Amino acid sequence: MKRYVIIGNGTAAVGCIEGIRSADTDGRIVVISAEERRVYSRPLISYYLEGKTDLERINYRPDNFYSDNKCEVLYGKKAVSINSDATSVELDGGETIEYDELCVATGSSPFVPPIEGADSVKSKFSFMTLDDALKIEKSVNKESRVLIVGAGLIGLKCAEGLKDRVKSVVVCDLADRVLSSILDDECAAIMQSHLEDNGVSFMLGDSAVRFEGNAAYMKSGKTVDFDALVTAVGVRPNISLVKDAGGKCGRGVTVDGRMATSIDSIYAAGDCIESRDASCGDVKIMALLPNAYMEGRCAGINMAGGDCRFDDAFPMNSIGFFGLHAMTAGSYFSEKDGGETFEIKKGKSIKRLFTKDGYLTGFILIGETERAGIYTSMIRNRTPIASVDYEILKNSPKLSAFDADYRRKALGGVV
Amino acid sequence: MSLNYITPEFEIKRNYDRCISCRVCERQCANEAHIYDEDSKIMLADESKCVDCQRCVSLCPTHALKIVKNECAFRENANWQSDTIKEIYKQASSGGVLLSSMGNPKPLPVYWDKMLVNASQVTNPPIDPLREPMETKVFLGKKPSRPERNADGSLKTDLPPQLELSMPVMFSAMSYGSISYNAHESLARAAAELGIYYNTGEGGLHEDFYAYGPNTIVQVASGRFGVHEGYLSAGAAIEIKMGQGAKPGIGGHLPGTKIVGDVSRTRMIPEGSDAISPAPHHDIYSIEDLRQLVYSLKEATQYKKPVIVKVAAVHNIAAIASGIARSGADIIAIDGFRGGTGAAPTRIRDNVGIPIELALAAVDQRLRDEGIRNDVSLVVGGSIRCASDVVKAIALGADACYVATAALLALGCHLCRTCQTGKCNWGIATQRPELVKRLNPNIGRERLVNLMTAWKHEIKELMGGMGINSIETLRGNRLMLRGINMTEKELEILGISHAGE
Amino acid sequence: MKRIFVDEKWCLGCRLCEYNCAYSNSGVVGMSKALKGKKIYPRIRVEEKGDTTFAVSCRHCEDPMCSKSCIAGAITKKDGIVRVDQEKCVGCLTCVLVCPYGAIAPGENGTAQKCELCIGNSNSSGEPACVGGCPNKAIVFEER
Amino acid sequence: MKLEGQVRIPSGCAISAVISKEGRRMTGEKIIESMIPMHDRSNGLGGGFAAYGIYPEYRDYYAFHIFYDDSAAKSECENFLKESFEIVNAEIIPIRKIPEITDVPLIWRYFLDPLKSVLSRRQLDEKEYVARAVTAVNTKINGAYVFSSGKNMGVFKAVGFPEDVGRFYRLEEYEAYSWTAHGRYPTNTPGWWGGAHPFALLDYSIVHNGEISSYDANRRCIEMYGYKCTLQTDTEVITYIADYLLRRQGLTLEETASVIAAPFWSTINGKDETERKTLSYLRTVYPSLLITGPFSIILGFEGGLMALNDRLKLRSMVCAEKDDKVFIGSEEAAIRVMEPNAENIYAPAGGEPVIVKVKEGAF
Repeated sequence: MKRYVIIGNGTAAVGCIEGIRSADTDGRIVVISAEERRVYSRPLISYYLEGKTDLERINYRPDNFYSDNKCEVLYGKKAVSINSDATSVELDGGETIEYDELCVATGSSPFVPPIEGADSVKSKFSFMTLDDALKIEKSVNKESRVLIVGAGLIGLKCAEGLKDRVKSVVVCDLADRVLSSILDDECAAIMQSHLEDNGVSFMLGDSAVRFEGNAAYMKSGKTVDFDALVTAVGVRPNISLVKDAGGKCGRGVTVDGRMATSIDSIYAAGDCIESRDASCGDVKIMALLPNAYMEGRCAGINMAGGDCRFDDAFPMNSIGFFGLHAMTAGSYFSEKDGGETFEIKKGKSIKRLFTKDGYLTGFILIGETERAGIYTSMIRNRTPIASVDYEILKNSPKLSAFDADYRRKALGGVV
Repeated sequence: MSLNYITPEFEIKRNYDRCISCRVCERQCANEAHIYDEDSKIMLADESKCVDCQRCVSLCPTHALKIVKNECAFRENANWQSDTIKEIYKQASSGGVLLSSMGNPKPLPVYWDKMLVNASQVTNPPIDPLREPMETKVFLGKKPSRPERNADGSLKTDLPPQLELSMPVMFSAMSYGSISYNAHESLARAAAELGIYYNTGEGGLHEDFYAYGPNTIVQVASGRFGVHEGYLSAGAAIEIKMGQGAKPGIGGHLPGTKIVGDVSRTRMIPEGSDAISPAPHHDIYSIEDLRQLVYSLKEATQYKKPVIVKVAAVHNIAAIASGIARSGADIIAIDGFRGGTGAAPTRIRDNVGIPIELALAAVDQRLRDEGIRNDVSLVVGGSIRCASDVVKAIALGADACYVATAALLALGCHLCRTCQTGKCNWGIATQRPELVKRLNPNIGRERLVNLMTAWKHEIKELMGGMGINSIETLRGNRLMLRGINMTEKELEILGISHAGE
Repeated sequence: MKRIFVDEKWCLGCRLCEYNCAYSNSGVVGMSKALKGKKIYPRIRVEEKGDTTFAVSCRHCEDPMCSKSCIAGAITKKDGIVRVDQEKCVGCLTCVLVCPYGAIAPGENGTAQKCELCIGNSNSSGEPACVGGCPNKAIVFEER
Repeated sequence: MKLEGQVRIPSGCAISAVISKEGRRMTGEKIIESMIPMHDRSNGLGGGFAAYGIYPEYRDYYAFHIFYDDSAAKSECENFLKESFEIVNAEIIPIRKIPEITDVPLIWRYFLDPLKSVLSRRQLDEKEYVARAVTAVNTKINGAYVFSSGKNMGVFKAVGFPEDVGRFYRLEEYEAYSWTAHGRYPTNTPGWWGGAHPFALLDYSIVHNGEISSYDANRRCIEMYGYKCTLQTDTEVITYIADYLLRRQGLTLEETASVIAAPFWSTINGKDETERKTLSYLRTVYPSLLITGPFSIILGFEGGLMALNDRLKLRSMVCAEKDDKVFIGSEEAAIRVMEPNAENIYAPAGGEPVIVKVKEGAF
């Protein structure tokens, strides 16, 4: 009977458990969970604040998930080191657990930049875990003024989640636009203006250089008074366990297409790894829930002796604020990089399709996001533009743009 | 000009409490009788375009629609009825011959409905078709007048070519062109599954349907469209069409708009050209000419295929049939004056020809009187509507029946009688691809098979009631029929007694 | 298992499937009452391109991308049927972003909805409503 | 009210028969007795017998038995016969006056020899010539009815119960190698002597129990070939069918049985190829001579008889043997009366012909 150990208890760990169990129903699975909670959906913490979910529904899997999958979960335990020679993991209590196959799914940690006077801020938070959300929930009220440092996905979802609970929300970011990692200037402007219309204030191209109690002194010379400070400038993959054990790492843990690290019998999955972006070829960290699950599952299958590859990851995001949805995927090549862009704009909605060398490489959709998965599949499958009716696709994603044979298989067959 | 205005025949009644403006009616009406008003978000109608085909009624998911006769009426007049008046208006404005489709709708006597079927009581037993074998198999073709024996005394079992039918019903001629590819496919597949035959009509045989050749009767009509050696050999039998019940004495006319693509290729005429079949075969001006054509076709097919001669039921039908029986034909098909059509001049359809019941009785008796009844089989058509019509026809003396209108109804036809417009909303009498696809042959085949299976059950029930367990002994068994509400003359022609006698 | 299959050869583009779907999932008895004056959010959609029309609904994939991608764990596949737990869905629409067939769309309240084969719908008649209502058997429910 | 011949009258019946395969002749006593236990199968409106081998001294002449309504009919008929035949002998058929039999017509017997000159002028087969004469008398001469026309055989029938009819005709005085008998239960009252059974043409005679459903199909078919069904009875049409198939079409008895009680197609399809082809041929060529509805018949002919049931066996009929004799009856009781020690009693299956032939040369 194989002994499987999974470090971490997030989405990648769930994927890993389900992957193992799809191939091996008997092996022993031990999950080392730092958080004293069963697995929940991290991205849902903002929805929790917003009231769209609750402490029950936020759970990522049903109550009987672990028992059904015959998993032993060690809650509140941290793995402190991996001894790859002894094939064991040492926990913070000193005990060791031996493994035949190990999956590192340690995720990432929020990055908190060192800013002068930060210690003087009493009410300051990260926005990563459910505990973070619960703490924020406890500390704010209808009169609170909230300053959020970071206008990325996490910062803005936090802003949306808090908006109706507090008096004001100000978001600042060093970048000159919101969602700078996934939107270009124009799209960001649309999103920003929509957020502003819904009561969120921005200070972009600006950053706090010093805190003093409940005041932030900005680079621009402005001062922001706040009652709560949320830092959401980014995350760092938790790679130290693998790195210390001698595993190869870049910014994230290096894995191959089977999610294997450079050390035998050690796999890694989720936000802690870096992988190749299939839409452009660059190796990067694509810390997204769907990827984490699929990486975990891939690792699990391989750990149980199966053969699975997951090497077509690329960035994609579906995110909405106050009813305006944005969907993005892949890479945006500018004209000087040899790319072509098709664009439709109408009021608050915008569509950008990016193509290069005869393939769709990425897109940005704001407002009209209907059936975006058809575009996504073209990136994933590397469908040649020449094989479809692009004129139809430009207007809207439709299966009628594909040839009849494809439709016959897709709609008349088992897929 | 207001003088040209003719009140629409129908009124589209929409129950607005039910209508959900889903626009299905609008999408389904090839006549564009339904209109969606974007501003008010409600459905409107242009009734002048409605032909009462009931497509919208059938598909409306909330049953919000009803097509009713327009109540706007001329002052009542038993002589000048509203149809007559409207026809005069139409002709006064157009100067043309009036066209219509399907069978004669006039209230002329339907003799099937004046004949009643016998059943066994006491003196002999009815037979339960669920418990006992009940045979409906029929062979059509010439029967030898004397058996011959081999040297060892055994019977020589060779027969002239015969058509074997699992039940005495066949689908009669409807050309590819007048009806759609999918309608033909439905008929062909159903015939094959049922062990009966369908008939190409005069439009040739589409290459896709050669596979159904063993269940196909190929027709040779006056236009000779689509006739070639391969075609003649492809079928199980060849039918020479001399006339059609709906329009005896005139030819056919399929407008160029229906001669598109495969239809043109199958007919072997250019796209867009009108397909005009002359009134007579120009090589048949007399009975001896017919004999020549019969034998030409037999020569062309090595005497392996029975030859059918189809004629319309006209006044002198008994003598005509006698002539045909002596022409070498194996089967005579007679089409009564109620027979359907894809298009016919209204006056002809409604006034020419005689009822099939009388024609059949006269022909059967005449051939018996001449002792040549077994030289030919008799097939009758022209509004065989149900199993009891079949049973009555067989009892009068037919070997089998031809059905077409009933088959079309099974395929979805609602008898709106506007086939000639080519805009059949049920995908039958049309060549417009978006309408043709409305008839899915998988459904069409199934419905035809269902219909014929149901008829077969009913035929067996009726036979069993009469104590007859094989269709052969029903044929010509006129004692099984009694007339009702008929004159002595009618009874005499039909060769049956009045009920109560 | 039985699935819904569509054959564009027989689709008439009448869109009855959309309305039958909306009705089946309305929970209301009486189609007029359920749909009159309302915008419908059918789980099957008809596409048109010239004379070609066909309906698209969830394929209930062997390996459903939507389920793997759902950030709320709201989409699961059981007994071959992929379903959305409307209680758990937060309307992020990641599933819309990943479904290769465009078969998932937000409903009236913003959560994701998709064809669940009409199972458990009070006014459905055993087979999916789109199938039962298709006048030309362009949509069938069968094993393949 | 319409009489026999003007309307079709269904009837129930009793039949019985005995034949000696050795050609030993038997008096009519036993066959008369056989009808007594089946008394209730008749209603007194018709009974009759056919006897083969009774006129050995006139074996070369056609024996015509004729009913006359009056002497005018008799002289008209005799004049007609003289045009076609030499009348070798003419006599009244001897009868016994009994109270059970009333309204007796004139009953005459003629032994006839076709006139060779007329025969050759009309270019007809002799039997066809005789058959046409019979049809002509029966259809054209009012008040005259030929009810027996074979050689060395005779039919005796009357309105009454069969056992009375047997006594009336003094059948104990005749000796035959084959006897058939019939008791009738018609469903209307006007008894007519000609309507009683057996029905005969030439040496074919039929006794029949049943009511066939194929009657008019059979009639309208057989009438094409010159027969005229003046009586509208099953027995008449079956006799003509037998005559047509056996004499004119030259079919064997077995083939004839396969036409009139044809096996079901499902049965035919299960046969080997030769038989299948033959049976299919017969059904295809003679569809209108298939007989459906209930019947049990005994066909008498020179030198034998054939018993046959409809293919569903809707009427009772049993057979038995004893020594050289074969017995057939609607009921076993009839057979037991004729031969208490009868053996091999069995009920033939529907459509299965029972053919008994007298040894060649013994009749």
